[in-house]
Amino acid sequence: MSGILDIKGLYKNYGATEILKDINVGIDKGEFLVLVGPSGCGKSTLLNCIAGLEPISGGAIRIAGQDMTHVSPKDRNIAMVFQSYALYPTMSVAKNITFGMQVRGIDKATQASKLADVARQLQIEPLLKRRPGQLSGGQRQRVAMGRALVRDPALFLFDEPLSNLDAKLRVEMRTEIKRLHQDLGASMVYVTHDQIEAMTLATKIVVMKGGIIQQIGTPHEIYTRPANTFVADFMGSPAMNLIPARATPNGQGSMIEIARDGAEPLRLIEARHAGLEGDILLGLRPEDMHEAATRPGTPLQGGGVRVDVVEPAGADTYVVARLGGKEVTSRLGADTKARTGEVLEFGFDLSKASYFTPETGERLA
Amino acid sequence: MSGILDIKGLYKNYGATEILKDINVGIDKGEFLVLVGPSGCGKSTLLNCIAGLEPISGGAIRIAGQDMTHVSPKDRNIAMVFQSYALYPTMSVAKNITFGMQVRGIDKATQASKLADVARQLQIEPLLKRRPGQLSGGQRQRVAMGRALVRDPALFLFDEPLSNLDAKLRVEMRTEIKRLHQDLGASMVYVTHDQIEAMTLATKIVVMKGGIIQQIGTPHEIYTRPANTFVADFMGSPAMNLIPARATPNGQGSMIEIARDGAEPLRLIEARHAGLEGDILLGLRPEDMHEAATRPGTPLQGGGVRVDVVEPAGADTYVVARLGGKEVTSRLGADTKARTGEVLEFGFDLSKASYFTPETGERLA
Amino acid sequence: MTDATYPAQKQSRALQIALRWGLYLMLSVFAVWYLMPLFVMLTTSLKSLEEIRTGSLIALPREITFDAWRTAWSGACTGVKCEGLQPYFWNSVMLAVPAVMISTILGALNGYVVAQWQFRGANLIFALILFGCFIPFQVVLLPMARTLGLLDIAGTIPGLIFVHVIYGVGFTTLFFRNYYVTIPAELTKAAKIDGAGFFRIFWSIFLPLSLPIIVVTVIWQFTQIWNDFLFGVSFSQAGTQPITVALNNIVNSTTGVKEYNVDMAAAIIAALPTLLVYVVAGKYFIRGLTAGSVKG
Amino acid sequence: EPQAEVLHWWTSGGEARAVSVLQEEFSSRGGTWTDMPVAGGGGDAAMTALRARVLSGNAPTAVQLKGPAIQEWYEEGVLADISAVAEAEGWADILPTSIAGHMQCDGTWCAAPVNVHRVDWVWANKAILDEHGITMPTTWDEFNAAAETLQAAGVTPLAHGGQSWQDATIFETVVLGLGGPEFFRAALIDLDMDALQSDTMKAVFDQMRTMRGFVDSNFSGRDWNLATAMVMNGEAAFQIMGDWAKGEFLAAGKVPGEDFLCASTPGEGYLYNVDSFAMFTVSGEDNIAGQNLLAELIVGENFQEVFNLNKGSIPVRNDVALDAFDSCAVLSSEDMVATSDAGSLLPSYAHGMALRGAQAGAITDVVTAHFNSDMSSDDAVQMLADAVTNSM
Amino acid sequence: MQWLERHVPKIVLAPSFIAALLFVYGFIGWTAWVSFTRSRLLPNYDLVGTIQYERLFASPRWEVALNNLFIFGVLFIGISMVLGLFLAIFLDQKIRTEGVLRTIYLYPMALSLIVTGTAWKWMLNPGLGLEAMVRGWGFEDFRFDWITNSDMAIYTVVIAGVWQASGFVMALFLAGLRSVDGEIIKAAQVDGIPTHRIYTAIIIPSMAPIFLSAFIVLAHLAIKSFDLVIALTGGGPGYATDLPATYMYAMAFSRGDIGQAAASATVMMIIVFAIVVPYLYSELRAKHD
Ligand SMILES: Nc1ncnc2c1ncn2[C@@H]1O[C@H](COP(=O)(O)OP(=O)(O)OP(=O)(O)O)[C@@H](O)[C@H]1O
Ligand SMILES: Nc1ncnc2c1ncn2[C@@H]1O[C@H](COP(=O)(O)OP(=O)(O)OP(=O)(O)O)[C@@H](O)[C@H]1O
Ligand SMILES: [Mg+2]
Ligand SMILES: [Mg+2]
Repeated sequence: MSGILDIKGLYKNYGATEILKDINVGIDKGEFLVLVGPSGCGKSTLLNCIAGLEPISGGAIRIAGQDMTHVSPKDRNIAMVFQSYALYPTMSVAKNITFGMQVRGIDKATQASKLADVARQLQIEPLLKRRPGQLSGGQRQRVAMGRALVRDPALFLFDEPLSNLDAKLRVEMRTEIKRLHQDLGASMVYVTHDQIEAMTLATKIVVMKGGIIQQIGTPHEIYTRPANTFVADFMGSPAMNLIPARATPNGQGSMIEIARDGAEPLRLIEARHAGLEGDILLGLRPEDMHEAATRPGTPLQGGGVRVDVVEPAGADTYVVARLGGKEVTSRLGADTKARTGEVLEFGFDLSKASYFTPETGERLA
Repeated sequence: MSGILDIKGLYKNYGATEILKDINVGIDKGEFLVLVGPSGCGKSTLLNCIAGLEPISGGAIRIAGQDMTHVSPKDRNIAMVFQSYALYPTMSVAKNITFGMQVRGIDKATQASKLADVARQLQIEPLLKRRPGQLSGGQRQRVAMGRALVRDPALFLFDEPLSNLDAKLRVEMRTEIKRLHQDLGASMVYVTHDQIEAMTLATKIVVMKGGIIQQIGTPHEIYTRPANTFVADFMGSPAMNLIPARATPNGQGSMIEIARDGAEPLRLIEARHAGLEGDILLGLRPEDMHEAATRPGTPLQGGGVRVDVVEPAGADTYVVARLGGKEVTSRLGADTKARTGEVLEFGFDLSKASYFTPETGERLA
Repeated sequence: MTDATYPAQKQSRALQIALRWGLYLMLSVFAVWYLMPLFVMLTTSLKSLEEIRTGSLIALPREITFDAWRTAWSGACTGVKCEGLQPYFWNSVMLAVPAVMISTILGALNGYVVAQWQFRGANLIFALILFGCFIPFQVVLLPMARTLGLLDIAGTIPGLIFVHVIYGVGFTTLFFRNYYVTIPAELTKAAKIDGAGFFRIFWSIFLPLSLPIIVVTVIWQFTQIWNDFLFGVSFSQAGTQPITVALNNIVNSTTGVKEYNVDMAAAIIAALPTLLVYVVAGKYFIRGLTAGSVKG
Repeated sequence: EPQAEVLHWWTSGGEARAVSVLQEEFSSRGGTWTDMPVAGGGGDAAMTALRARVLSGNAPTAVQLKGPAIQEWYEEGVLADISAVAEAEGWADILPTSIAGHMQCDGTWCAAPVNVHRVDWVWANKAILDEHGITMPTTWDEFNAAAETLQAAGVTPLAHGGQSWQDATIFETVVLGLGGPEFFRAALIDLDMDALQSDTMKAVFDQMRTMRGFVDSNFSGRDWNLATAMVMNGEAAFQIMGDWAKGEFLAAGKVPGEDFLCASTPGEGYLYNVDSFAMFTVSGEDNIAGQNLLAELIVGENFQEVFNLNKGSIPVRNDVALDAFDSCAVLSSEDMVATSDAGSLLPSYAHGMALRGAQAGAITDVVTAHFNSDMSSDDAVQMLADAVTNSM
Repeated sequence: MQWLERHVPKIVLAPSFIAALLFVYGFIGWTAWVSFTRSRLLPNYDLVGTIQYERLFASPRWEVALNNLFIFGVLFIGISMVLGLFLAIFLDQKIRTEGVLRTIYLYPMALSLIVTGTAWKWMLNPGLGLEAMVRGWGFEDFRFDWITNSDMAIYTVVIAGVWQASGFVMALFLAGLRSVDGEIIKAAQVDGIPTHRIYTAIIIPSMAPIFLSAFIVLAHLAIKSFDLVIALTGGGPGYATDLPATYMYAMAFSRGDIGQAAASATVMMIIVFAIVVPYLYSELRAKHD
C-alpha cells in the first residue's frame, strides 16, 4: 500500500468501450509519477478518475490513506492542470489563479502574495488583468499551471502542462516544477509526451498502452530495461532499434547474428546472457551504436554497414542504415564522417542491449 | 518579391497594444517557413493575419501574387491547423475532415479516398465515427491536422500542430508533413516550439520576439550564426552558453579570457577573428564543450572546471559548471566521468563559437 | 493543382459591398413590416376622436393632440374611478419584478443542474417540467383558484407572483438548460478541482457566462408576466389588479363608446416598461463569452 | 358600516360615469365601495374572474350578472337572499313581471335589476333615407325593398360588424319579426325542436342570407361602433343594434329625429337586455349591510333615472318620470309597457337573457357560421337542431 | 454534510419538480376527471362517462378549431423559426444599428394584443388597410381581403402571430449564435466554407438546443393562442378562425360548460403530447451518446 495515492484494480468504460483496464499503481509522499503512452491510451482519463471528475466503473482510489472512490473532487485535496486548460472565460487571469484560494477562504494578503509568486515564476505578470480570450496558447497554458501551483494540495495532477511552451520556457517551467516537487515534497502525477520531461522529472514512470499499464519503473529502468518492445519502441527518441537477429549459445554468452544487405551477417558476442537461442529481437538504442573511429578505447564490437540516410540535427546527426532487414538509426556526433551510400564502421555497445521475443515482444534479457 | 507569400510592413494592434511590428517576410513556392519565438510573441497572431482571420492594422499581404490584404479568409486558398484545434463539435471526425471537400463539390469517391489516406497517415481510422468531444487531446489535434491535409491549398498554415502528440507519433507526423512538403511541393508556414521540428522541417526559420522579427535564415544559419543573444539563447536546448569574457587582439586572432571560480582565468585562442576586443559574450553550444578525454584527436582547447551539477538524461548527460561567473551547461555522453564537485577537463571547440556585444546583444562575429 | 474554387478578389470586394447593402435593405424592410402596426397605433393615438370617427383609420393625423395620452395615463375610466392606468402601474411592477426574478433564478439553477450536474433521471425530470409549458392556462384557472384560496393568498400580489413563478419556471428552465449544455463541461471540472461547490460554481462561473440567455429569459418572462391578463384578472381583487386589467377595462367595454385614440395610447403606455426592458437588457447580447475557455 | 366589493364590466366613458352615480350614493349613505371592474367579451372576462374568486372562497359582494346566469349561480348555492330589501321596497309592484322573474330564484329575490336595454332597434341615417325617399320600414319586406333601393343607389344598406354577437343580434330581431313573439318564445326560450326546425326558421335564415347581401364586403370583425360611425357618416343607411348605439350618436353631437332615426325592428315585440346585480354569499355584518344597501339603491328612483340617462337605456321601474330622456328612450319605455301587457316583452337571446350559455352559444355558432358562409337554410336549420341537442 | 452535498442538484431541482407534479400533472389529472363529468358553471365531480367527448366530436366548431390548430401551428412555428433565425443571422453580421433593429423586431412582444389586434384588424381590413392603400397608389386590382374570407382568415392570424413572436425567436437565436465558439467559425472560414454553409452546417447544428427552446416557445404560443384570435378576428368570420384555446375558453367561461371545456383541454393535451414527446425524446437522448 502506498502513501499518497493508491489505485487498485481501476476500470473505466465509456459506454461499451473499456478505456482503462485493471490499473494498479500507487505513489508515496514526494514521489513524482509520470504517465506516458501513445495519444489516446487513457492518460487524461486516468487523471480524471483520480480527480473524481469521471465516475469509475470498477476498483478503488485512495488518496492520502483515505478511500476517495466516491468523494467529490473538491474534497480530494488535489490540484490539477487540464490538457484543455479549462480557464474560466469571464475571469481575469489573476482571478483565474486566485479563485481556488478565494473559495477556500484564504485571506486576501496570502492570496496576493501567492499570486505574485506564481505570476513571477510563470512570467505572466503583465497579463494578470487580461481575460483568457486575450491570451496566446502558451500563456493560457501557463495560467492553467498557475491555478494549480498556488494550491498546496496532497497531490498535483498535471496533464501535459508544458506542451504549448517554447523550449526555453519549457526548461524553466520544468525546473520550477522540479523545485516545487523537491522543496515542498509535493506528490505529483504528471502526463507528458516529452521524453526529456519524463526522464528528468520522474521518480517513477508508468508506460500505458490502450488503457493497460505496460511497465512501471524508474526512468533509468524504463530506458535501459524496457519490459517489452512496446516500451522499448515508445521511450526514447529516436526509438530503440529492434533488430531481428538469431542467437545461438556460445560458451558463457550468446552469439548474435544479424543479417546485413550485400555482405555476410554481422556476428556479435553477448557476454552477459547465456540463454539466448533462436529468433530474437536485439534492442539497441541509437546512442549505443557509435562511430567506431571516435571511440577507439571502448569495448565496442565493430562492423561496417552501408549508410542509407544522413540527417543532421544540430548537435547530433542521425544515420540510418539497414540491419536485419530493418532500418536502424544511430545517433552520431555532428562531426560524423558518415556519407550516404558509403560503408561506415559502427561500434555496437552490447552491454546496453535488450533482447525480446519476436512473437509477444516480451523482454528476454 | 516572393512567390507564394509576401508580407510587407505588417502591423497588428489589439487596442493600444502593438502585437506585431513591421513584419516583412516572404516565401517561395515549396518553401517551408517555421516561425519560432517565445510564448506570446505573436506567432499565432501572424498566422491569423495571414489567414485573414484578424484584420491587420497596417501593411499588406500577398498570397500567390495577389493582394489579399482585404480578401476574406475563405477566398485566400489556405489551409490552417489551429493551436486550439477548433474542430466542428457537432460533426463526426470523418465529417470534420471531409466537410471542406464536400462544400467544394469534390466527388464522393475522391472524398472517401482522401479521407482514408489521411486517416491512415494520422492513425485515426478507428475514430472516424466519433464526435470531437469523445477524443483525447492528441486525437483532436490529429483530426485538426487531417482537416488541413485533405486540402490542396496555395499555402498551409500550421500552428503547433504536434504539440499534444507523444514522441513516436510526433516523429511519424513530422515525416508525413515533410513528405507532404516534398512530394507535393506544398508551401508552408509552421509554428512550433519544438527545436527539432524547426530544424528538421524548415527551409527557412523566422525567429520572433515581442512581435518583432529577430532573424530570418536557414536552420543552419540560425543555429550556428545567431544574429543576437536572444536568438542564440532561444534556439537550441539547452541554450547556447553565453559566457562573459574579455578579448584582446592576438596576432591573427584574439585571445579570450574567461574567469574561473577558484582558479586563474581560462585562456583560449580564437584564430578566426582578429577584431575582438574588450568585454564580449562568448557563445558556445553545450555540445561544443566536450569532455577532453573522449576526443583526444580534435583541435580542442582544454581547461579544467569544477563540476556543479551532473544531470543524466538518457543518451546524454548535462554537466553544469561555472565559467565567467555564470552557469554553463555542457552536453556530454551518458558515460561521462564527470562527478559533482570534481574538476573535469573540458575541451572547447572555438571553431563553432559566436561572439556578441554584452550591451545590445548584437552579433560581433 | 489548387483547390477548385479559386477566388477573383476584385469582384469579391464589390460583391461584398453589394451584399452588405442588400443586408441593410432586407433588415430595413423587415423593420418597416414590424413597425407598421405601431405606426397605426401611434397615429391613431395622436388623433382626436372626431377625426377617427370621420377620417381614414390609417392615415397621418391632420392635427396632433396628446389628449389621448394624458387621458390614458391619468384620466381614462377603468370603472368608477377615472384615473387612467397610473394606479395599476405599480401593481404590475410589484408583481412582475419579483416574479421575473424568482422564476429566472429558479430556471437558471434548474437549467444548470440539468445541463451540468446530470444525475439519473435528470432528463426525465427536465422533460416533465418542460411539458408543463403546454398546459393551457384556462385549464389551471379553476383548480389554481382553489389552491390559492387554500394557501390563503387568493387575490393578493404574492398569490399572483406564485402563479407566475409556477408556470414560468418551465420556460426559464428550458432556456437556461439549453444554453448551458453548450458550455464545455471542463469548466465545471476545473472549478470542482478548485474546491468550488455547486452554488459557487454556478455563481462564479456560470452566471457570468449567461448574460445573453438571462436577457432572453428576462425578456420572455417580463413580457409574459407584464402582459398577462388571464391570471391577472382571475387571481386579483380590487386593489391588486395589474395594468393589463386596467388596459382591458379601457379598451374592451362592450357597449360603451370606443375611444380608439385612448385605447392605442394606453396600449403603448402599458408596453413602455417592457420596451424599456428590451432596450436596457439588449445591451447584454454579448458575443463570445466563452472565448478562450477551453481548447478542442 | 356597509361595505361592498362590486364586480362589474362597466368600465369606460358613459358606463363608468353611470355606475359611479351608484358609488356616490352608496358612499353618501356611509358605505365603502370597493370597485372591481373587469371588462371584456361582454362580461366573459368578469365571469372568469368571478369563477376564480368563488372557487378561492373569496367571492365579491355584488356581481353584475344577468339572465339565466343568475339562476345558474344560484343553483351552485353561492347567492345570497335579498328578499328582505325587495319586499321592503315593493319591487314586485314596480317591476315588469317578466323582468322581475329574472331577479328571483326559487321564489326568493337574489338580484337587483339596473336598467333595460332594448335590443331590437334599427338606427338610420335620416339624410340618406330622405334623399332616397325611404321611410323607416315596418316589415322585413319593406326593409328589403328599401335596402335594394339603397344598394342600387350605391349606398351600403346595412352597417354591420361581423362579430358573432352582432350576427346573433340581427338573427333574433329577424326571428322576432318574422315569427312573432310566440315563435320567438318557442324557438329561442323554450328551445322547442319543432320551432327550431320549422319553415319559419328556414324563412328566418333566408332573410339572414338576404341581409348578408346588404352588408358591405369589409364587415368582418368590425366593431359595432365603427358600424355606427358608418351610419353617422352616411356610408351606410341602417344599423340593427341595441340602444347603446345611441350613445355613439349622442357623443358625436347628433340629434335623434334630426340626424338619425331610431325605430324598433320590423314586427311586434320587445327584446330586452336587463343588467342586474346578484348578491353573493359573504360573511361579515358589514358586507351583508352593504349588499342590502346596494340592492336598495340600485332599484331606487334616483339611481334609476341618473344611471339610465348616462347609459342610454331606460329604467326598470315603471314609475320613473321620463322627462329628461330623449325621444328614443321614451319610445322604448312606452313600448316596454305596451309589450309587457301584450305578453311580447321578451328576453334577448343574443345578450344572454333568454338561455343559458351553452345553448345560446350553440345557436350563435350556427347563426354566425351560416351568415359567414353559403350554407343553405335547410342545412342551417338542421345544424341548429343538432347544435342545440348537442349542447344539452 | 457529504450526503447533502452529493444531493444538492436533486434538492435544487426538487421544488420545481414537485410544483410541476402538483400544478401541472395534478391539474391535468383534475381536468381529465372533470372531462368525464357534467360540470357546468362550476366543476362537479360525478362521473358520467364519455359524453363530453361525444359532444366534442359532434361539434363542427371543434372540428374547425382543430383544423385551424394544425394550419396555424405548422405555419406559425415554421415561419417564425425561419424568420427569427434569418433575422438573428442578419443581425449577427456586425450590424451597426443592431440595438435599434433588435428592439424594433422585439417590440411586438411588448404590446398587448387586445389593442394591437385592433390595429391589425384595420390594416387587414380591405376597406381601410393595405388593400385600400395599395389601390390608392393606383393598383386598382390589388386584392388583400383574407380577413373577410372564411377560408383565408386563419392565414391572417398566422401573419399577426408571426409578427408578434418572430422577434422573440430572433432574440433566442441571437443569444444562441453568440454562444458559438468564434474559433470554430474561423476554422470554417479558413477551410473555405462559404458563409451560408458555415451557418447551415456548423453553427446551426451546434444550436440544436436553442432550436428546442424556440420550438417549445412557439408551440406553446400556437397552442395557447387565445388573445391573438380574440383580438384579431374574434374567431370569425363565423367561427372560421377558432382555435382549441378559444373554443375551450368559450366553453369554460362564456358558456358555463366546464365539462366540455375539460374534454377539449384533454384532447389538446393529448395532441401536444403526441407531438412534443417524440421530439423531446430525440433531443434529450442525443445529448447522451
Ligand atoms: N484579443 C487579444 N487582446 C489583447 N491581446 C491579445 C489578444 N490576443 C492575443 N493577445 C496578445 O498578443 C500576443 C501574441 O499572441 P499570440 O497568440 O500570437 O502568441 P503566440 O506567439 O502564438 O504564443 P504561443 O506560443 O503561446 O501560442 C500575446 O502576448 C497575447 O497576450
Ligand atoms: N466521452 C468519450 N466517449 C468515448 N470515448 C472517449 C471519450 N473521451 C475519451 N474517449 C477515448 O478514450 C481514450 C482515452 O482518452 P484520453 O483522453 O484519456 O487519452 P490520452 O491518453 O490523454 O491521450 P492524449 O495524449 O492524446 O491526450 C481515447 O481513445 C479517447 O478516444
Ligand atoms: Mg490527454
Ligand atoms: Mg500561439
